[in-house]
Amino acid sequence: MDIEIVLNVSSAILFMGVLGLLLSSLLAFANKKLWVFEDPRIDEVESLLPATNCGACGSAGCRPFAEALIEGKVAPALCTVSSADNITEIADYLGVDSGDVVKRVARLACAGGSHVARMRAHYDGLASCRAAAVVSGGPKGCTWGCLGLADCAEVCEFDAITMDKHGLPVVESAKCTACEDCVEVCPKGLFSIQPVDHRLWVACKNLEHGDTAENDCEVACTACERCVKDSPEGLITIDDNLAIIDYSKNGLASRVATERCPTGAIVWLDDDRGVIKGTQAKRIIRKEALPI
Amino acid sequence: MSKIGNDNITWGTFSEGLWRDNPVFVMLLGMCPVLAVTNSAINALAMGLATTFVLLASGALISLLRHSIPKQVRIATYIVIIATFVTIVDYAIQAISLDLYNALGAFIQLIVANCMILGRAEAYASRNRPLKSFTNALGMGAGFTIALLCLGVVREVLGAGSLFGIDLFGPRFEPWVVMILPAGGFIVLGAWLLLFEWLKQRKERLELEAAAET
Amino acid sequence: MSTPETEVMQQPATPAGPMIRTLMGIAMLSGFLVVLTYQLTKPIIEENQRRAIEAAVFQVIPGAVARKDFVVNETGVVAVTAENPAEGIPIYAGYDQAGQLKGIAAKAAAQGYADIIYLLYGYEPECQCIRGIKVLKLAETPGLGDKIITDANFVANFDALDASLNDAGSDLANDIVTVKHGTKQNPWEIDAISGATISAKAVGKALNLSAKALLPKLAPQVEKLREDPPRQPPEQGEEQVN
Amino acid sequence: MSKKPTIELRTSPHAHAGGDVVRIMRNVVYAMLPICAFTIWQFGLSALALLIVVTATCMASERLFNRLSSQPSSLGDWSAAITGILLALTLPPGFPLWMGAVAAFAAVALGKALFGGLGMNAMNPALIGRAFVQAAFPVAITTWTPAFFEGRFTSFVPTTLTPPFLQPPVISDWVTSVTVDAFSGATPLALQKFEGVQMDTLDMLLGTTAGSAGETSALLILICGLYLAARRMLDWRIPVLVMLGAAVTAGIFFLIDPVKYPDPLFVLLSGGLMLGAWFMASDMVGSPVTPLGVVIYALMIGVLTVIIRLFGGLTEGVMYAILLGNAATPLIDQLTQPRVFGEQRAGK
Amino acid sequence: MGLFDLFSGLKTFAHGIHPPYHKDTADKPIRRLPFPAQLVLPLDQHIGKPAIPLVKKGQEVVRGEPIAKADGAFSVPLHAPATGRVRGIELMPTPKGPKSDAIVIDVYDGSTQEVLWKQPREMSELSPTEAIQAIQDTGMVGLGGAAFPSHLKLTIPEDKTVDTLVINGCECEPYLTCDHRVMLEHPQALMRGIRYAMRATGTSQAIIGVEDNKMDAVEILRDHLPKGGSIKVESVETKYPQGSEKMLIKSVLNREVPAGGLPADVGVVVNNVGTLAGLGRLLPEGEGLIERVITVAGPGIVKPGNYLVPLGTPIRHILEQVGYEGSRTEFILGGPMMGPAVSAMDTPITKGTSGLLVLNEPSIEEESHKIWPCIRCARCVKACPMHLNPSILGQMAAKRKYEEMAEDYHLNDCFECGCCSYVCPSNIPLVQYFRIAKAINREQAA
Amino acid sequence: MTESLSFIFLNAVLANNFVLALFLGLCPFLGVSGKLNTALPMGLATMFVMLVSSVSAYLINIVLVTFEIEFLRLIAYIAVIASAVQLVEMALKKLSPALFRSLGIFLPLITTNCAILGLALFQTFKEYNFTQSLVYAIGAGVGFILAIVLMAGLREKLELSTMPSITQGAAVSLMLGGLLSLSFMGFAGLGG
Ligand SMILES: Cc1cc2nc3c(=O)[nH]c(=O)nc-3n(C[C@H](O)[C@H](O)[C@H](O)COP(=O)(O)O)c2cc1C
Ligand SMILES: Cc1cc2nc3c(=O)[nH]c(=O)nc-3n(C[C@H](O)[C@H](O)[C@H](O)COP(=O)(O)O)c2cc1C
Ligand SMILES: Cc1cc2nc3c(=O)[nH]c(=O)nc-3n(C[C@H](O)[C@H](O)[C@H](O)COP(=O)(O)O)c2cc1C
Ligand SMILES: Cc1cc2nc3c(=O)[nH]c(=O)nc-3n(C[C@H](O)[C@H](O)[C@H](O)CO)c2cc1C
Ligand code: SF4
Ligand code: SF4
Ligand code: SF4
Ligand code: SF4
Ligand code: FES
Repeated sequence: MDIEIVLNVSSAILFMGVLGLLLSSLLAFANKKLWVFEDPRIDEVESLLPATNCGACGSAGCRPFAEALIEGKVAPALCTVSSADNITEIADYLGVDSGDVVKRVARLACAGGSHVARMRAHYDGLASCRAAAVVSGGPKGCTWGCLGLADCAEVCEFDAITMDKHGLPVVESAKCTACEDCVEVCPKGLFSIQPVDHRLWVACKNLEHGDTAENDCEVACTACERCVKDSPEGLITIDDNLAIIDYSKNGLASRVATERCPTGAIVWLDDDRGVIKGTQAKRIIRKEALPI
Repeated sequence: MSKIGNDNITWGTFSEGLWRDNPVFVMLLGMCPVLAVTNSAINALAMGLATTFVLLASGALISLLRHSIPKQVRIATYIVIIATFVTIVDYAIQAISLDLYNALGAFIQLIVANCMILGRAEAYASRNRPLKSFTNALGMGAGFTIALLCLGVVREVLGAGSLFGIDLFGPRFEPWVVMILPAGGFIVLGAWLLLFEWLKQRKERLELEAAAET
Repeated sequence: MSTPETEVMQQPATPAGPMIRTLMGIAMLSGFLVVLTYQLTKPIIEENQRRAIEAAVFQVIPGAVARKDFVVNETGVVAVTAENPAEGIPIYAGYDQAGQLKGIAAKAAAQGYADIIYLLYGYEPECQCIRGIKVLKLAETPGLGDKIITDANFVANFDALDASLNDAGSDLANDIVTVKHGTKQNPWEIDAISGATISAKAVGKALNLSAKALLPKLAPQVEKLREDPPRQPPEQGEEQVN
Repeated sequence: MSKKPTIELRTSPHAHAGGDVVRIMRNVVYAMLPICAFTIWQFGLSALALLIVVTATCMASERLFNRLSSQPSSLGDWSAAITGILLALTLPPGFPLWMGAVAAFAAVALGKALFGGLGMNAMNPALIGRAFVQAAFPVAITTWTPAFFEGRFTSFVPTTLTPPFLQPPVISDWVTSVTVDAFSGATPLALQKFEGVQMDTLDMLLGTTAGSAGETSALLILICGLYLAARRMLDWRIPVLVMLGAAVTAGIFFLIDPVKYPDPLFVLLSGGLMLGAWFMASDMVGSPVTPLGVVIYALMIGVLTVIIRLFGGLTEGVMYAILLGNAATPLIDQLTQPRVFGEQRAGK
Repeated sequence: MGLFDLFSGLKTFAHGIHPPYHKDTADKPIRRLPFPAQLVLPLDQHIGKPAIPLVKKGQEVVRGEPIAKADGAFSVPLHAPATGRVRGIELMPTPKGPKSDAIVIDVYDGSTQEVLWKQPREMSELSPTEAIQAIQDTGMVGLGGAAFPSHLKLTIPEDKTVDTLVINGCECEPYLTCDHRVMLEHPQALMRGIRYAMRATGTSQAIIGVEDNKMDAVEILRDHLPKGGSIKVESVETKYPQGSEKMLIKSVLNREVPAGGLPADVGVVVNNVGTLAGLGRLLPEGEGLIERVITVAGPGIVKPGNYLVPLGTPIRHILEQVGYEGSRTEFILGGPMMGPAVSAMDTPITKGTSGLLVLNEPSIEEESHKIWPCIRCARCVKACPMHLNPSILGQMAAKRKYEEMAEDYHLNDCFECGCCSYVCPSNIPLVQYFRIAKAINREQAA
Repeated sequence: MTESLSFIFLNAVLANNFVLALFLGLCPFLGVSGKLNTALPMGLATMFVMLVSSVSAYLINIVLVTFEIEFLRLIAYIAVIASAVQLVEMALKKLSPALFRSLGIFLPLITTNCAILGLALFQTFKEYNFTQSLVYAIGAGVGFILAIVLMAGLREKLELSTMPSITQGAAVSLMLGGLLSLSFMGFAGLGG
């Protein structure tokens, strides 16, 4: 064999060997001196989380939540965005209990669409509930009611809210992750997060009573107290001219309470049949908006 | 997680890189050669093949050695392995055609630094059996090559009026020089991405409408 | 689904030994692979390169079919061989079938529009003129700057570009200059390309610089190049032209 | 009170200074009309055709993108028209119409629609369009025709009507045939840079030189710009500081070597500096909003223009300088946030 | 002293705007209007805790009698503005928006409506604490608009020293002239009030700042200045928002109230001329604040003028008296720059209301309502008296980046003067955005 | 051809900007230019690594040339640079976890960034001496910082605009890169 080639080959291998030795010793040395421990499971758990960083879990984002999970401080089910499968997967990975997975959704305490609730003025400005609310409380006759300018629908990152044809937000339960964004944005505080089994529901926040309330909105709670009388003691009370349901007694709730409500402000939410009003509730056939 | 532990080689193992995780269009990896050498279709093809070779060879080797490489030196090791194959390709191309070699410039050597290759080594080859990572690398390489061709073809046709060096429009055609320039590279890739995004959104919209109808 | 190996992760567990062993092993393996490739491809690449140079030299020296390498330095013109590398300005002498010196090829470079343009040009002692140029490397705008290669009118400038020396033989009689397209009047002027004046000027500048540096030294020594033409002109035919 | 009025609810303030975007934009168009008229008088049919084609393509593209993004038409805000007119004014008068259309499309697509339309764009759309064709068709965009050539109102410059996608014909012969004095086909800047010849100041003021359609008469541009500044449609600081930056930089080099470098007045009057300073650097969309930022931005454009002109490969630098200024605007804005009232001054 | 002062010679601040002033009612003397049939007195007419009602449904009250007491220090009492019978405490619309609790009084038709309830006292005999208590008892709040309880403002925190009382007679809002009239018609009451306030705050000098479009008021005030020069009158440039206390302090004293700080931080207390004129009149009499002067103006008003009205008068009543026209009308409480629009004609005049402005169709139509994207014209930046960057703030608000707005761009220093919206050629409702942003940030912090 | 230091510097910063004209280092350019306060540290880190790699490459090249094993250049360069960067990375993780966190996964990206290797290779091809190499590295670094910071500024601005849905994301970054690159073409030939 050619001597030059042999020389070349050997010097190459030698050089690389020396280089490899040098570098690896350097790294090994650095490894000893500079190593910082980080639990690799954090990455793994984080990759199982939805990466929406929505904060619904109460942590500052998905990674902090992952860290808290590893430390065992929180239960996986607190992430309301993940699907049940995902949560089980995380729980399995960590070998912990997934926690309580009760579906909770956002619910709206107003039924005053444009066809039943009167406007007292014509609002002309930024199309946003927040914006309208700072102008004299907004154009709506009922100053507690939904302004219908869709701030909630806009902030919902999960597209769970759409506006119906009367300008009322409708929550699609399946998509709602209970992230509370809509709760925070609504200037009238109409949304709250409720477990799905809270089926008896007062869809009104109007603090006026009787005709004054009904004048502004045909489906307002008039504080007539029929629901209170028809339901078990203490389940429903009237406070500030509004029916209030004590959900600690949710087990006692039934459709009966809604039956005699004259305006249909109190309703029963059924999984299959949707919103069910009482039989004596005023029929609303109007489709178009009320004039100002 | 689940896809890592799984040992089955499926169509998905291969096709992942072609479309769903296309290294260029979806993951935006290895951008430098993508933009730098795609001013003609032939360069794009050569670069694509060269990269694919390196991807395959290094992927296979790393996958073979995956259990014996300590964590702390893995990057260094991977890089040395990759660099070896790149050097081999480099000399091979020089031997095949000096002109091609000159056209591709330093970018053959820069395959070493192509983020995609190291990324794949890290994410796939080091965690999967050789055959599986080989299959995946083949898909990735093919995806990469196709993406390069997408760019190369557009840029060459508009920028030089030719395709694979064959004149398309006759001598009076006015080439759009910008397409061959760096700016053109960015813009053409941007345009491809726009096109894909548009198609994707249109598909989603149609699906939504179809769902609404039923 | 693997259970996390918590204990393993608590400490930097890998001892230095395996690290060093692996990296060294891989490094040596790489070295071996590379050197192998290098040795295998080396003759082919060298042959490629020789052909490329030759093609370029023969292109700029019309009629040449053989070449010989020299350098020009303080001591004059020195032939270069593998055994005898010499320092200086490298030139290639081109000879025809009959071993007659047809011309000399030399390198030139100047900053163009985007980057430095590298040229090889052929000088013919008989007419004291430049008979051809070949661009070795350029990064000019495709379709524009590369007209210095493709534009027939521009290339025609170098059919016989005057590069004669002054009477004292110490400098060019007239500087080679690039003039605006359509205004060439003298044989030492280069007619620029409209739209790529900068690239064209760079060519002129490169030629001028190189010729000024080289020709005064070379002219007295031309005879020396004729002395020993290469013995067997290499076979012809498969010239590669870009 | 007979009938209860409808109460209007509006947020404060309930007063407005009056004047809106449309009015500003419309006035910019008015201000450019004299320049357009002048260029048509100078270069004839070709300039007219170029103006029409480029502006129309800009507006058509704008409409197209409105459609694609299902937005209402935004032609009403006139900004597409401004983009079109300004773009046409920066092109050589004999520029092939099809290339003009490409430029216009690029201007609207790359410069504006991509980012969401009016006000959202990062860089000056007209200049994006021009930079695009400058890079795409570098020869055509540096092919100049003489001003006031004979027969300009009856026939086109031969390059104007080049069929789409084809190369424009070489017009050096045509140029010699229509000019009495020897027109060298070069702009004042090119003459200065490549031949070392300096053009007469008066010619440049009045516009009897070659150049882009709208850049030749510095005086007219100045007047039209001043009109806008007087009506507060543009911030006079920008053009003034751009010119100041350019003049000072040029002055320094002129003092160093008056033979090699042109004098500041020449720098101010030649090329697109006037048009750029008054109509393009002043585009508020791409310029900073902070008072200090405006100063930095404008000076930077002036200085860069001269640097590129004197040391770069190109003869003209205004376009690139403005684009770079636009690109730096977000940074400048961030770094020059004004001191808020009541915020403690450093050291106090 | 700023560069600007050197040129104009007039005291002023940087930035700001010059809207048309429309001060057509400046020569209309203060008049009374007939009493309405019903008065609506919200319990939270001031900043702070709502007052606590002292009356029951059906109870009879006489003019001037206290009907609600202050709920602690951060609150003020309420007095009956007319003799009549309490109809009840009901939810009534307020200028703020949501309905809130208000005492509703049916006014007796036949009553002479004399003030029947007063406790005259000798002011010079009171100790400072007693003086402050006396001020709280009047129910006085800032009449300049903010309705901040005056006794609190005149109580100087222990860690601060205040050397100057600035009296705000700028009335920089277009249309409004009530302060102007008070200065013209009640200079003695004003001077008296100033002296009380100086005594309460322990300041040795007082400066009345008046915009130079009210030189007649400057003359009259100068005529009434006490000897010794402890009180001065300064004319300042007519420019909006000269009347904002931060701007006024800058103009007359060249002091800058620190961001997020109060005038007391630079040794100043600012009071509106109406407030001090009111105190000057009420304190020695021992009466409560039961009525105020408001300017009723605007293109939709038939008989514009300055009117003295009992608190609680529904705007419907005032409008019926002065006459208004238009089928689409905008009712604004206060000036056009900062005053809120109201959505119900039952809304009452409260302590903080300085004017009632009616804009009708033509003035509404004048504005084009289309909102364009921000074209970064920087007019807002040049207008903002707080030297903020409304341009970027507006863009961030549209993207709901509220926290960043506060953190990086001083959102909280915006006092909602409206200069930015006024000049914006794109019609961007900047102030409205900023109000929302601040509200949401406040909620998030809470 | 010997080039003056100022020419080398300006050329690397402007005319032949690594990112916008030479297409090097695009991955971090596109990936980390979303926010100014990460783009700048990234730029600085890259510049630092460029210096490290320039010096290491210069030294290792001397060895390669002495032993006439230039064919090992690529492997040697990349191995040395990678190790040097990994060292820096470890040090950073130890010394400033905050900075390390903000750069996240991009630190390893720098290691194998084409710009770093490209710099080492180009300085060798151009046969720069030690000072020239250093200046070249600084120029390339400054050019990279310039490009990424400009880009970040623009992207932050775009964040506030109402872009059509299809242009959100990577496409618009690329287009912006294209526009920046168009703007930088004005510098072509600077100094020539
Ligand atoms: C994108 C672009 C690329 C260019 N490329 C070159 C080039 O490669 N060579 C050149 O000489 N000039 C180039 N130029 C410069 C212009 O074409 C320059 O104006 C021209 O060289 C001046 O020569 P002229 O007077 O013959 O038109 C380029 C310009 C642009 C905008
Ligand atoms: C933008 C703005 C404008 C104001 N204009 C006036 C004004 O013209 N006159 C006035 O008395 N107060 C005005 N104020 C209120 C003053 O800042 C300050 O609160 C008032 O003068 C204090 O006096 P008071 O407590 O007696 O009302 C304005 C406030 C702001 C924020
Ligand atoms: C701020 C303010 C200050 C007043 N100062 C005085 C005053 O100094 N002297 C006075 O007689 N009435 C004062 N008044 C009360 C009315 O001006 C008085 O009731 C009015 O002049 C009624 O006019 P008449 O007496 O003709 O009915 C003041 C009212 C207000 C709101
Ligand atoms: C003073 C002024 C200058 C303008 N200059 C330009 C310009 O140079 N290019 C352009 O496309 N639009 C210009 N416009 C119009 C408008 O701002 C432009 O279309 C926006 O950049 C589009 O968002 C200008 C507008 C004004 C008021
Ligand atoms: S629920 Fe609240 S946020 Fe949603 S539309 Fe109604 S008022 Fe607006
Ligand atoms: S915003 Fe409201 S509706 Fe949407 S997911 Fe969150 S809680 Fe549910
Ligand atoms: S409203 Fe706020 S941001 Fe606007 S000008 Fe006034 S202080 Fe500035
Ligand atoms: S005034 Fe309006 S358009 Fe102008 S910068 Fe301010 S917000 Fe933007
Ligand atoms: S390929 Fe160049 S940095 Fe990723």
